[in-house]
Amino acid sequence: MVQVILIIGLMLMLLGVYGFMQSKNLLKIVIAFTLFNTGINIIMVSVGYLADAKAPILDKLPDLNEIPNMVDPVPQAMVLTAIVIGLGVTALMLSYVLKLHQEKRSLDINNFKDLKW
Amino acid sequence: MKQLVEIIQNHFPINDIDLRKKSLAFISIHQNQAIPLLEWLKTTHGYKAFVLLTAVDWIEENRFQLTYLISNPDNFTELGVRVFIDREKAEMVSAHHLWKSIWVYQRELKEMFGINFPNSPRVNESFILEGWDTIPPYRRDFDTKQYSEETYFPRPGRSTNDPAKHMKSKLYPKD
Amino acid sequence: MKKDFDKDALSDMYKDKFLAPENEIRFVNAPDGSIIEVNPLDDYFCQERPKELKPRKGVVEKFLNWARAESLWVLGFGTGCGSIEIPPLSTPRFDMYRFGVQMRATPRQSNVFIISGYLSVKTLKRAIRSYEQMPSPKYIIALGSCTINGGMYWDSYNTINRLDHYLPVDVYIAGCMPRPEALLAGFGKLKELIKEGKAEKANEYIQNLDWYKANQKKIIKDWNMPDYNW
Amino acid sequence: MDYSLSRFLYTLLGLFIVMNWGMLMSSTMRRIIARVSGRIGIPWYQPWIDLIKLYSLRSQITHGTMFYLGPVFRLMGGVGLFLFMPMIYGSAYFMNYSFSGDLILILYFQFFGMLGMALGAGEGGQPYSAIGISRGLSQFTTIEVPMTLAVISLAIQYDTLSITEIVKAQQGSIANWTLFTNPFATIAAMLSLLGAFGHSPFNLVKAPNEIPIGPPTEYHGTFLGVLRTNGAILHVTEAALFMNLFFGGATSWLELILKTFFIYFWSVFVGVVFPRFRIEQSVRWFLKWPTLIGIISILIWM
Amino acid sequence: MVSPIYIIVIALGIAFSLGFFGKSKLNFAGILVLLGLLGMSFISGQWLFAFLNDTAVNTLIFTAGFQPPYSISLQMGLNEAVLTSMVNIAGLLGFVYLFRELSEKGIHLLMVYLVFVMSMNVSLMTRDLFNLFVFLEIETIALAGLILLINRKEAFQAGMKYLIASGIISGFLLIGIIMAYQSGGSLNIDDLIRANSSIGKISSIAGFLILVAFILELKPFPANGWGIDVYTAAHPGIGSLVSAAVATTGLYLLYKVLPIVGPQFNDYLVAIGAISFIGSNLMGTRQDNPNRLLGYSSVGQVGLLTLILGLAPSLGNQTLPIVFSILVSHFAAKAGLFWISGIIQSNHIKDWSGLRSSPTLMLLFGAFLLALLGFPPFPSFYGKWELLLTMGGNQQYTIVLIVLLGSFIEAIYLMKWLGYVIKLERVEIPRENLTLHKQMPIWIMGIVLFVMGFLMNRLNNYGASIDYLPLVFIFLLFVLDFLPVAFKNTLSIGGLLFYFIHLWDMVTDDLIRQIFLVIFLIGGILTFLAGYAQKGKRPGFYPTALLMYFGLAGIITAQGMFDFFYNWELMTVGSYFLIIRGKRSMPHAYSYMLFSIGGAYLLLAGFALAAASGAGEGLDALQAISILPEWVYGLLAVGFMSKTASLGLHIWLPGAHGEAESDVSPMVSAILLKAGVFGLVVLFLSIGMYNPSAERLLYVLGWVGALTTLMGNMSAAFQEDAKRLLAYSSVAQLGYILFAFTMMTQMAWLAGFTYTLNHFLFKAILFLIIGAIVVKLGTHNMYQMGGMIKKMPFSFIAVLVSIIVIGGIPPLSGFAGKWLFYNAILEKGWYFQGALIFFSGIVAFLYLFKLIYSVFLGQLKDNHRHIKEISAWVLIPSYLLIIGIMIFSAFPKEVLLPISEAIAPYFGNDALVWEGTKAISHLGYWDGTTIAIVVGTAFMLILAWLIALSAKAQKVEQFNIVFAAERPFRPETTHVSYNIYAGFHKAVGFLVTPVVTSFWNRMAEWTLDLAGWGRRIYSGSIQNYTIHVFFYIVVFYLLSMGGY
Repeated sequence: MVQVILIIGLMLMLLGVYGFMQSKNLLKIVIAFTLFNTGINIIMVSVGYLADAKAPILDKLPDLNEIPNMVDPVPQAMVLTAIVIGLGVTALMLSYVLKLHQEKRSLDINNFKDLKW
Repeated sequence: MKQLVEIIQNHFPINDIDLRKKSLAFISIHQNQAIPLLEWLKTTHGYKAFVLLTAVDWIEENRFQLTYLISNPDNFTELGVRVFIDREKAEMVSAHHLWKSIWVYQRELKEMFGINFPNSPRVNESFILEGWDTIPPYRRDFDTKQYSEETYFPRPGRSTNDPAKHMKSKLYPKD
Repeated sequence: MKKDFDKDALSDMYKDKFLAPENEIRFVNAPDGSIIEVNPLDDYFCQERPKELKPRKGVVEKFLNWARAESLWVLGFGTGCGSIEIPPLSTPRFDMYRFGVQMRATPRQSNVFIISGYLSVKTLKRAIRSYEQMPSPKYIIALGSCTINGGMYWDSYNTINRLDHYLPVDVYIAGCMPRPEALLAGFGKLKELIKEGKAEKANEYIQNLDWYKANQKKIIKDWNMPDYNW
Repeated sequence: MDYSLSRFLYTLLGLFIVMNWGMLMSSTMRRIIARVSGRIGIPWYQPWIDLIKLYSLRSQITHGTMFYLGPVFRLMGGVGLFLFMPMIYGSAYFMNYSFSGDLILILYFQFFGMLGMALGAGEGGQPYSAIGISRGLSQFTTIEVPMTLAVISLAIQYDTLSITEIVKAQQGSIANWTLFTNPFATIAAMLSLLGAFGHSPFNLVKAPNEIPIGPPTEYHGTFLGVLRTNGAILHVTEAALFMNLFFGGATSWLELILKTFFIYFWSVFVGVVFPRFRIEQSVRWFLKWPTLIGIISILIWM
Repeated sequence: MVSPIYIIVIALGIAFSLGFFGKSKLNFAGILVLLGLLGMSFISGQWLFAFLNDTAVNTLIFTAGFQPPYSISLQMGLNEAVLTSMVNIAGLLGFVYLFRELSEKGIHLLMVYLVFVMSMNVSLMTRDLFNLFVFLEIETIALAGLILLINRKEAFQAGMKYLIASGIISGFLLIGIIMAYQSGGSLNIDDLIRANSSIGKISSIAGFLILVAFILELKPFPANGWGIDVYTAAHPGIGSLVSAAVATTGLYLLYKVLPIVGPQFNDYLVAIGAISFIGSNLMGTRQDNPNRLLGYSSVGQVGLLTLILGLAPSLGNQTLPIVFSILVSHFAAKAGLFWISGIIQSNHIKDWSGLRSSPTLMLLFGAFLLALLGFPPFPSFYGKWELLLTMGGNQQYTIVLIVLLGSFIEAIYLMKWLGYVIKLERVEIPRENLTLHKQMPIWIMGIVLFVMGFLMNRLNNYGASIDYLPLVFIFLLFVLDFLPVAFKNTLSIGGLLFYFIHLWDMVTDDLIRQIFLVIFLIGGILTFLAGYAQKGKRPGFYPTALLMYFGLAGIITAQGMFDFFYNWELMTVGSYFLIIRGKRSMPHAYSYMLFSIGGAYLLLAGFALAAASGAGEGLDALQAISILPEWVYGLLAVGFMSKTASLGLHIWLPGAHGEAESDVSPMVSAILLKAGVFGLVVLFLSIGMYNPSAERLLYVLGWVGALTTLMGNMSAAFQEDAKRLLAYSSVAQLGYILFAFTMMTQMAWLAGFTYTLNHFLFKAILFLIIGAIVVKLGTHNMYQMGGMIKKMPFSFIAVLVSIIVIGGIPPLSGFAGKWLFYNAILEKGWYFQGALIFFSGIVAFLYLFKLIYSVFLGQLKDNHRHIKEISAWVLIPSYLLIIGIMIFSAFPKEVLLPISEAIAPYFGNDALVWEGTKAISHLGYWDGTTIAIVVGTAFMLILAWLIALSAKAQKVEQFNIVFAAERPFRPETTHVSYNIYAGFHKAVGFLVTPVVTSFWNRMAEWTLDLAGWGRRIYSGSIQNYTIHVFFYIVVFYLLSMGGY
């Protein structure tokens, strides 16, 4: 099960990579980037996941025996943070796309090569 | 030569045709037609080489005669083109655009005869004479003997004999 | 032996109708930005009037004259058709070197100037210049009748008749043309004159400089040089 | 360091002999040239007469101080060369001031006169002078190449740079002359001598009839007299240098006269035969065969 | 002590509270931010101060009340204190600089700015890997926001590229972190390090991904198109932060995570750094957009620092000081340069010439560029020296080569830029940008640079040998630059004189050093005398000239390699600024500087190699080279020869000397060239007379010297420009000197010293006088001069004496040199070189005659008719030098005897035997005094005779010449001077075909072509750049992990 998730995450990530290498449309690139991020997040979650384990939610002082049966909370916390950050980045990217579109009325990345050499 | 002259006749109004020999002829043409004729001869009949330009002062007829002698190096013929210009208004169109070397002749004629060639290179500079300030010496109304006597301190006592008479009187004193 | 001459001619001396553009007063920009006036004739030529150089006295002068007579250096300047008679002098047939006569290429080192034949006005100017550049004592040999009375060019509009009106002549060699032998004889005569101390024409020229200059300037209208060419 | 009066007087005497021999030699050579072309030529005393005449001219001009000093430098070059050259081997009187410098001094003192002449002529402002000097300098650069090589070869051979020592080593028999012990160096040097004496084919410097007479075009009278005096001294002294280096030196004035005559004659001989080289031709020529021979002369001794 | 956690507190607190301010209170908001930044700087500064005073210890601050790994910990150690201080200062100054722009944009950007600075602080301090990631992302986002500060399409594009690329990088970082966590069980860096070092538990792929992510954050060449674009398009104020603060942070982060991945990546780091350093600098050579150029330079510098980090194992505990010294130079210089760029606001480096209107900015600009190149007295100099010496000591020669090559390529474009700024026609800069708040940050950065240079000097063990007195004096003169020339001149002369006396004690027992000290400082005073003839204020002249002279003096008194090189570089900088003062000097000064830097780097390489022998760092260590001695000597010799302009390295000299100002030419020709000679002297003395390992080298150098002589003299003969002629003459004379010294016998060294002295004497005279004449006549071309002897008799005499000395004509001192020389050659047995030298010695007459004839003799020209003699202030030093020549000529023994005794310990004392005034060698003899007496007497006699005979000669004018019976019309056409050696040129002109010049031109062309070809990878497309990043990762992976 864990492996499946891992592979799905990897696939998503590679899909994202393929996306922003192949696509010429800025919006699609942003979407590909989101895919890439999602893939990474899934991979991260899968790393901390233990099959048949408990959710790491502590409402009382944990029993020491239970701890190995809990899912590692750190990756999940990290994923949460990463998602937030990813959201921020995506938002900023979209605002950039907006600016670029206002400038040239186009989303084709080949139109944005003013800086070179 | 004859054929050539005939051909020329067909194109230009020429007169005074003077066929000297197989390879030499002289023709006369009006002042205005001369340069076009020369150019035509140069471009279409191979008279590429300019030989000389000279002038004669026909003071009695009150005109100068200019002779352009040009040559065809392909068949070794020469053609003299004569032009008569007014002595009072001695001026002729320059031909230095046809032959570069002609400017020397034109400069000399300017100095010696006072014939002007407007726009010819360096035509107003002195050529042989430095600082000549009277009428040009080759004009026939210039009296060279009188000028020399006035200018060059003739040695008194010099007597001059006509060589023919002198020799005759020496050799055949009786006659 | 001062010669008479027309004083009025002097007034013409400083007229130069045909002043060359190079000799006109010009204004140039100096490197420091000021504009300076250049008068070529005054600035580039020595305007000093030559002085008469008296011979020494007595036996010294005799000895020096002997040396001068035996060492005649001829300026290699052929003015007219007679100059063709000069080269044979250095051939084995005539061999002028025997007599101490040698050719020099520059007037600074020559004593003898052979005016070889007719002188056109244009050449006269050069001859005067060369003569004046020669160091004194200097001698002129006039070759051929053209230099005496104009010869066959006596009525030419451009050839002088009498050389002695323009330059002082020591020895005339008559003929049209004189042969090289005559020229050698002329050298012999010149040597005699020098040894006798009679060849002082260079001083005579300076004594009568005004007269000579007036004559020269009368015919050389395109003067364009200082009065005396040092 | 002998500064005595007697040495000074003997040196003056030597200078006088050398000058007069130089004059006689030049008139003799000119007579020889005349005979070659079938003429009689100048009287043998002509140089003296010319000199007297030059010194006795009445009018003179000068272009300025350097023009004036040029002949002084030039004559100083010749006289200096004489002063530092041992003329008669074994004579106590005619070694001049050669104790103050060796061969290198002699080689470099040649430039003294040249430089002065060049400057004096330069101030004359005469274009032909400048042309003559530029030609002379160009040619001189390469004339000296074979000479240098030969001198180096000699220095290796004799292990000294002192001319007296070199002469000393050649005494005894003719077979001891450098001419026989070091023939390549001698050939190189003798080819270089052709240029140094400036006879045809290497007379483009003065090039009579082309650029009137090159550097001294403006010189006349006394100045020219000084230059001619120098010429007489210089020719003998330079010939004496070659004599000292390659032909066993001289033990008496007679020997000196004979040897210098033949050394000088060599350049006249060649000059009569060959026409004039252009400057680049002579430069190339000197850099070709004479230089090669000079290199060989060193290689042999290395 | 305020806890560093308050940095975050202040930043976040103010950022949040900013939300309360409306548009109307923007200024107040700005001031609040400023106060916040001040507070942050204060906190870090306070820690730094404490650490420097040893009153603080490494402190870990735990957040949330837990210990790691359960919480995030911040560390405040010395490193962090230093770096946060740097970042905060950059942030503070950057904010001051950007105050107006940021305030105009509203509070949001103010917030972003605060967060940006804060994020860098935290990422520097944090010890938690994931926290690091988070703040890195925050930094990225904040930066992307700050890029929007200017409203241009380029900025938008750059921001977009930056976001995408760093998004990908952070993706990989995230994977790396999670994998590290999985294998190491903790996110705390210390735990991870422990885990890795004890049981190797960190999986290699995790380590690789973390490492590559942090490397890519540093924008390594060639996967850095997105980074370069940010530099190009962002506001320069932001660019400065990116270059100074972000790069600093990134480097430290890399340093921080390095232990996690273990030492196996060090070699790859070195390679990456090297590629980045060389490649990026190469790309910079074709750049003319200042911001982009600075971007390339930043990448290059960071590459160098990466390389050094990778070298940590061999550098040991030197690593951090070296890194810091280079980093702080980069930090201050780049920040300053970007800020200046913001003031200039131009897209082309040629427009920066407007800087000249502000001397302070100009000074700082020069200082920044020189600091980047590692010139003293800036900190990077010490770093590079230490780095190279250590590397050389460890025999890691490739590193030495890479560092020097990269630095040289960097110099190519930086020096070109400097030249443009100094010389190009002034393009006015917008005055409204020259406000205090824009300039003050730059000033502070400049001060930081100087202070850090001073501190670095004091902190390392070389400090004692550096004399700061001259630098203070130079600074004083810079401050007094508004005063008239006469005052500054007097002050400078006084300074030199004082310094001369001051230094004389140090060299009393060393004649060789005394000679050079006299040449350098007394020569300097003499050339300064000519300065009184100058009018106006000559801004900048005196500080630079003194810098050169003090550098020269420092070379002499140097005891160790370090202070030798230090002063060498000072002298190079000073002379560069002197040379570039000439009207048309820009390209020549540029080539001078490139050759000088190249030469200096060769010296550095030589010293580095010498360090391998482990004989210490004193100059006497050169005597005991055991490892690669031929290389050491060769590198040093070629390095010195770049200064003496030997064949192959001479092409800078004619232009540099020929186009320099009239009194600068003698300084650089007669004096400066002797620096190279002194170097050679020191080197050859170290080599010693019989050193088998240098024999071949000396032989080759001897031929080089001989050929240099020939080439120099020939080229001089064909020059029409008077000063260039003299310049080529210098080349040739230096060829003689080099040749003499390579012979390594006492006689040859005597000749060498004679030549050195002579060349100093006559070349100073010639350049002084010809230079003054050139100025006076307004032309360099000799054929436009002529006839000056009548106008300038004193100059003529001086020139005449000089050329007699050059020509070696007896009786003047030039002949002493020649005589010794040929004796030495014959003794040594280098016959063919000797013949060549003799030949070129005669060729010298060609140019000597041409010089004196064309200028002084011949025909006087129209426009020179009213010229007067040149200024007495030029003639006085010339005649003082002539007196020197005369004394040397008449009493050679008094000079030569002490020298021969001074060099006797090295070469034995059998060259010359003196008999009275007569010198006797093995081969010949020579008596200078007698010759002088004999020649003088004879000359006077002849002169008297001629005067007696022809005193009455009529003085005539210049046109009274025989002219084939004609008369000259114009002096111009009568003066035969142009190309007078045409015949000679026809015969042997092929010898002076400019082979060397075309070789170097070809090299320059190829370098630029390579750069032009290489930078095509920066196609401008976002996709390409992402592909570069992937490709970089893949290649790096394959090379490092794939077993290839």
